[in-house]
Amino acid sequence: MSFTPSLLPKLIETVTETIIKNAGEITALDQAIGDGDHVTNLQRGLTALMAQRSEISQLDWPAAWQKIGMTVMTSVGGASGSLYGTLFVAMSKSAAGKDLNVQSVAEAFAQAVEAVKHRGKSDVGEKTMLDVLVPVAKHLQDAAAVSLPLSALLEQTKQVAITGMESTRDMLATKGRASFLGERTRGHIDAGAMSSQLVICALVDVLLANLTAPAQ
Amino acid sequence: MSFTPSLLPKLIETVTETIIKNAGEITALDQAIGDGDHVTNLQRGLTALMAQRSEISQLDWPAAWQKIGMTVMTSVGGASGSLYGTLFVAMSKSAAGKDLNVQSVAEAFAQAVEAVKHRGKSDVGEKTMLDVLVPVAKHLQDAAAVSLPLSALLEQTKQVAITGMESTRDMLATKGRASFLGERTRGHIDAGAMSSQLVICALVDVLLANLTAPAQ
Amino acid sequence: MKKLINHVDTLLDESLHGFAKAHADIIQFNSQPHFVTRLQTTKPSKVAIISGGGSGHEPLHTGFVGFGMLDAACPGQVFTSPTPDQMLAAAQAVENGAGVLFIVKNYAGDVMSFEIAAEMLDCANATVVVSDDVSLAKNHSTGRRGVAGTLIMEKMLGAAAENGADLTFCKALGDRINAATASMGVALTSCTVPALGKPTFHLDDNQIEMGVGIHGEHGRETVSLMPANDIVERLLSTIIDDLQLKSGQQILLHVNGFGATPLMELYLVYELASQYLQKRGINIVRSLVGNYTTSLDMAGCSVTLTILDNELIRLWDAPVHTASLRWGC
Amino acid sequence: MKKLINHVDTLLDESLHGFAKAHADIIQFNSQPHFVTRLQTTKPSKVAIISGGGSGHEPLHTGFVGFGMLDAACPGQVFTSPTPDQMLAAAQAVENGAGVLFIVKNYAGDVMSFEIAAEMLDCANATVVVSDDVSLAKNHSTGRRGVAGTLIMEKMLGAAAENGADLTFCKALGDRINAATASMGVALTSCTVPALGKPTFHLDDNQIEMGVGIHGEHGRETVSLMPANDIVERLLSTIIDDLQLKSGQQILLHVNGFGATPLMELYLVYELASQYLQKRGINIVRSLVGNYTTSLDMAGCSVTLTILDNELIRLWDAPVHTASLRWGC
Ligand SMILES: Nc1ncnc2c1ncn2[C@@H]1O[C@H](COP(=O)(O)OP(=O)(O)O)[C@@H](O)[C@H]1O
Ligand SMILES: Nc1ncnc2c1ncn2[C@@H]1O[C@H](COP(=O)(O)OP(=O)(O)O)[C@@H](O)[C@H]1O
Ligand SMILES: [Mg+2]
Ligand SMILES: [Mg+2]
Ligand SMILES: [Mg+2]
Ligand SMILES: [Mg+2]
Repeated sequence: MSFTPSLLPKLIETVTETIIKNAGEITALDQAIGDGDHVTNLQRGLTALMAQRSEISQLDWPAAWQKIGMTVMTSVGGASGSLYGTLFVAMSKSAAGKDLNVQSVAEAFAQAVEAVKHRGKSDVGEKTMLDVLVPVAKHLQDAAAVSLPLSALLEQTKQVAITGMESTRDMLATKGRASFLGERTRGHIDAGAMSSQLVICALVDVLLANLTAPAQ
Repeated sequence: MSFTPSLLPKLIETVTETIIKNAGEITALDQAIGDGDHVTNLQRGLTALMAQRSEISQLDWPAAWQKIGMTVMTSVGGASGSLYGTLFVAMSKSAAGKDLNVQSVAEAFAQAVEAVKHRGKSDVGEKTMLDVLVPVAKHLQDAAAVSLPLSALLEQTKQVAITGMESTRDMLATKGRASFLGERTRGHIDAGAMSSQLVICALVDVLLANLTAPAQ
Repeated sequence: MKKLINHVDTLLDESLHGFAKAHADIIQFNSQPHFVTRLQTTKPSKVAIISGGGSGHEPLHTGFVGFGMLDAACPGQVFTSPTPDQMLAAAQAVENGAGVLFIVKNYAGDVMSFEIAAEMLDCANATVVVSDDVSLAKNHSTGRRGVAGTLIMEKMLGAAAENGADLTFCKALGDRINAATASMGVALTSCTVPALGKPTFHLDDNQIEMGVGIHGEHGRETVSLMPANDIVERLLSTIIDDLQLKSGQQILLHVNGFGATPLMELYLVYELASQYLQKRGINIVRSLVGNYTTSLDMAGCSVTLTILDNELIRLWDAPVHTASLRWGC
Repeated sequence: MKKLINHVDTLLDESLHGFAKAHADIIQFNSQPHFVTRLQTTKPSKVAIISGGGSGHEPLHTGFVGFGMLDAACPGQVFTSPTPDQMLAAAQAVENGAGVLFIVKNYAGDVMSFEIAAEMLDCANATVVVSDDVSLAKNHSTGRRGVAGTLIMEKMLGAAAENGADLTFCKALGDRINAATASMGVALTSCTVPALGKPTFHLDDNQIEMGVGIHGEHGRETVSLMPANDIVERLLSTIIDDLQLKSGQQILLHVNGFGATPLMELYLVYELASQYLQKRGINIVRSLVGNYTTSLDMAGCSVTLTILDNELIRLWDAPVHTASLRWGC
C-alpha cells in the first residue's frame, strides 16, 4: 500500500494530541533552559493546521508540504517556527515533480534537514531539534538504501528519534536560546528535540497503524 | 524640687529607647491601617534631637520647646511631624514669659493640644493621637486645679494616656490615612495614639524617677 | 526585600543625586533641604508652581519639573510628606514676584506641611488641593485622596502659568480642574517600603484590592481576581457616576500604572476603557498611558478621567519639557 | 498569576488595539498580520527602518515607531519572534524607493524570521543585527544577544535615515553603533509569561541573577544579593573591559529597567554608575534612564554604554516623536 494525503487529517490530529499530552513536560524543558514558549508556539501552528486539515488533504504531497510549511512559518513564531516551516517547505521543493517512494521521500527529508541546518546555522551536537532530525534522516536514507521493509523502517525510526532526543540531555547547548546558559544547560533535554521526537513518533504511529490496517 | 531643662538629654534618650523597643508593634499598627512609616518618621526626629540634646539642655524651657518643635517639624515628615512639631512650638509660645509651675505648664500643654486640633482639623474620637493628648491635657488641668501632689498627678497621667490609646481600638478612623479604610480600621489601635502614649509614659517615668531621687 | 540599593538610609539621596545628574539640562537639585527646581529662573510675571509629597511615586513630582509644568518639587522620604522647610526654601528659591501656587495631594501630612510653609512664606501664595480619588465618598471625613489626577493638574496649571495667568486665575483654574477630574485604582499586589523590608499587606493569588490609593495600603475592599473587563467596568462606572458624565462629553483618559505593571497590560486596560466609554458616547480626545504616579513596586493601575473643554485641551497640548513628560519642544 | 487581562489568547490583540488608539496621532496598527507603522508615508528618499521581535519588551519596539525612529515594528507573541510574513508585509507597506533596513535583536528566532522575510522581499534591503549583551563572551557560539542597546540603535539609525542617509550608509552606521555599544543586566526576580501563569524561574529572597537577557530566563549565574554599588561595579567593569573604554572617552549611559523596577532605584543605579565612570575619567555626555526594554514584570535593570563621537551625538539629539521617546518636536 502507499500513503496518500488523505492521511493528513489523522496525522495532524495525532500530532496535536501528543503535543497537548506532553505540554507540561516540554514547557518545563523550555523553561529550564529556554523561555518556556515552545508548546504555545507549536499549538498556534497546530491550531492553524487543524483548521486547514481537510483542505490540505485534497492536495498532493508536495503541495501539502508547502502549505503546511507556510502555515507553520506564519503562525508558530520563535526559532522553531522558522525551522519547522523551513523543513516542510524544503521537503516540498525537493519532492516536487518526483515519483514518491521510500527512497525519494527519504532523500527529500534529508535535503529538508540540510535546509534546517542552513537556516539555523547549526548542526547535530548543538543540543537542538537537529539532534533528532539528522539521525532520523540518516536512518531513513540508510534503510531505504538496503530496502528495509517499511514496518521495520518505521519502528526503528521511533527508536532513532528517541535516542537522538536523549542524546541532547548531556550536551552543552551552543545554538538557540539555551546557548546563553552555558554549562547550566547540561542535564536538560532540549525542548525542540523533544517536540520533534514526539512529532516523528506520532506520525510513525499513524503510518504504522495504517500499514497494518486493511487498505482503505 | 522643680524640673530643669538639664533633664532633657535623659528625656530624649528615654523616649528614643521606648520607641525603638516598641518599633515593631507601632509599625504593625501603621501597616495595618496606615502606610507603615510612623516609626521611621519618629526615629528621624529622635535622631535629630539626640544630636542636639546637650545643646538644647542649655536653653530655658520655652526656648527648648521651640527648638524641639522646629527640629521635629523639619525632620519627621508625615502627618505626625507637623502635629508633634506644632505641639512643641505651641507649648513654647504659650509658656513664653510665664512663671512655670504645674498650673501654667498644664495650661500651656492644653493650648498646645488645641493647636494640634486646629492643625489637624480634628478632635478626640477620630482615632488619632488626639485620643491620648486631649484626655491627658484635661487630666493635667484638673489635677493642677485641685493641686494634686505631683507624683500622683504623674502616675495618673500614664493611666490616662493608656486608656486614651486603648479607646482608639474600636473607633472608626475619620482623620489621617486610616480614614481611607473605613470600617476596616476597627479593631486596630491607632499608631499615633500608641506613640504619644509611649512618649508621655516615658517622659513621666523620667520625671517620677527624678522626683524621688535625691535632688541633683 | 530585594531592591537595587546600598542602604535604606542613603536610598533617597543617592536616587535624587542620580536624577539630578541624568537631567542636568533641565533641573537642579538642592540637598539641604531637599528640593528640585528648574535650571532657568522663573520669569517675573510668572506664577511659580510648586508641588511635592512623599517619594516613591516617581516620576511624580520631580519628573515634572521643567518648562510648562512645575517650577519646583519637594520630595519627602518614601511615602512620607515632606517637611515645611522644604516648601518654604523651594518657594523662596523660585518665586519671582507673581506669587506661588502650591499643588498638594490631599493627605493630612502633605496638607499640614504645605499649610505651615504657606503661613511662614511672605509672598502671595495660594494652594490647590488635589482630591480625585472617587473610591472614597464625596463627603469623606478628610476629603478624598489626591492620586493620579495630580499629573493632569500639574500639566495644566503649569501651562497656564507659563502663559502668564495670574495667581487668582491659577487657583480658580486648579479648583476647576480638580472638580473635573476623577480617578480610581486597583492593586494586584502591595508594595515593599524599603525601610520596612516586607510588603505592606498580603493578597492571595486570587485576590485583588479595589479602590486603593498610592501608598501600597489596603483599599476599600479585597475582592476576587476578575477579568480586566470587569475591573475596568468597576473603575469606570464609579468615575462616570461621580463626574455625572454624559454622552457627547469630551474627556482625557489617563491609564496610570503603579510601578510594576507592564505597559502591555496598561494598553489593554486603555483599550477596554475606550470601548466602555465609546459605548456610552463619551469622546476620548486626549490620552496618557504609562507608569506616572506610582507606588514603588506595586502592581495594578488607576484610571483617571478629566472632562475637557477647549481651554483645558489647549493647556494639555501646550509645550512641556520635563524629565518624564515632554512634547511640543 | 495576577495580570490585568481578560484571557491570555486575547491579551496581545487587545493591548495592541489600545496602543493604536492611545497613539492614533502617530501610528497605525495593521492586524492581519500584526505590524505598526507611522501615519505618514515614508518619504521616497528615505530608507525605511523596520524592527520587531517578541512582545513583552514594551515600549520596545512599537513605542519607537514615529518620526526620527522606526517606520514600522512587527510585534510577535509574548517573547516569541514574529513570523516572516509580518516583516514582509510591513516592508511592503512602508518601503518607498530607498530600500529597507531591518534592525534585528540577535536571537535565533528573530534572525531567521527576518532572514526569510528579506529573502522574500523584492526591494533593496539590509539587516543590522544588535548584539550588545556582554554577559556573553565575544565569541559566543551564536553571537551575543541583543538587549537594551537596541533602543540606541533604533534612535540613531532612525535619525540618520530621516536625514537622508542611504541604505549602504545606514547599514555601515548600524554595524558601527553595534560595535560601540555594550550592555549587561541583573535580575532580582524572573517574570511571569502570561501563557504559562507562573514565574519562569525562582530566586530566593537573598539571590539575584547576574548576566540576564530580556526574556525572564536564567542568566550566567545566580549570586547572593549584594549592595547596588557592587552590582554596578560588576556590570560596568565587564562593559568597560569589553569596550576597552579609556579615560577621556565620551559615552551615552542608559540605565534600563526590566519593567517592575521603580524609577527611584534606576536613578540610584544611574548615580552609582556615574560615580564609577567619573572615577575612571569617562565622560557621560548623554543619558537615558527608565523602563524601555522590559521583560514583562521582571525586577532588575541593565546598564548600556555607547561610545559617542560627534556624529552619534548629533543622531541621538535629533528630533524624535514616538509614543515612548520624544524630544525636539
Ligand atoms: N539555530 C538553531 N538550529 C536548530 N534548532 C534550533 C536553533 N535555535 C533553536 N532551535 C530549536 O528551537 C527550539 C526552541 O523553539 P521555541 O521555544 O519555539 O523558540 P524560541 O527559542 O525562539 O523561544 C529549541 O529547543 C531548539 O531545538
Ligand atoms: N488630622 C489628624 N489629626 C490628628 N492626628 C492625626 C491626623 N492625621 C494623622 N494623625 C496621626 O498621625 C499618625 C500617623 O503618623 P505618620 O504615620 O507619621 O504620618 P502619615 O500618616 O502621614 O504616614 C496617625 O496614627 C494619627 O495618630
Ligand atoms: Mg522558547
Ligand atoms: Mg504613616
Ligand atoms: Mg506616611
Ligand atoms: Mg521564544
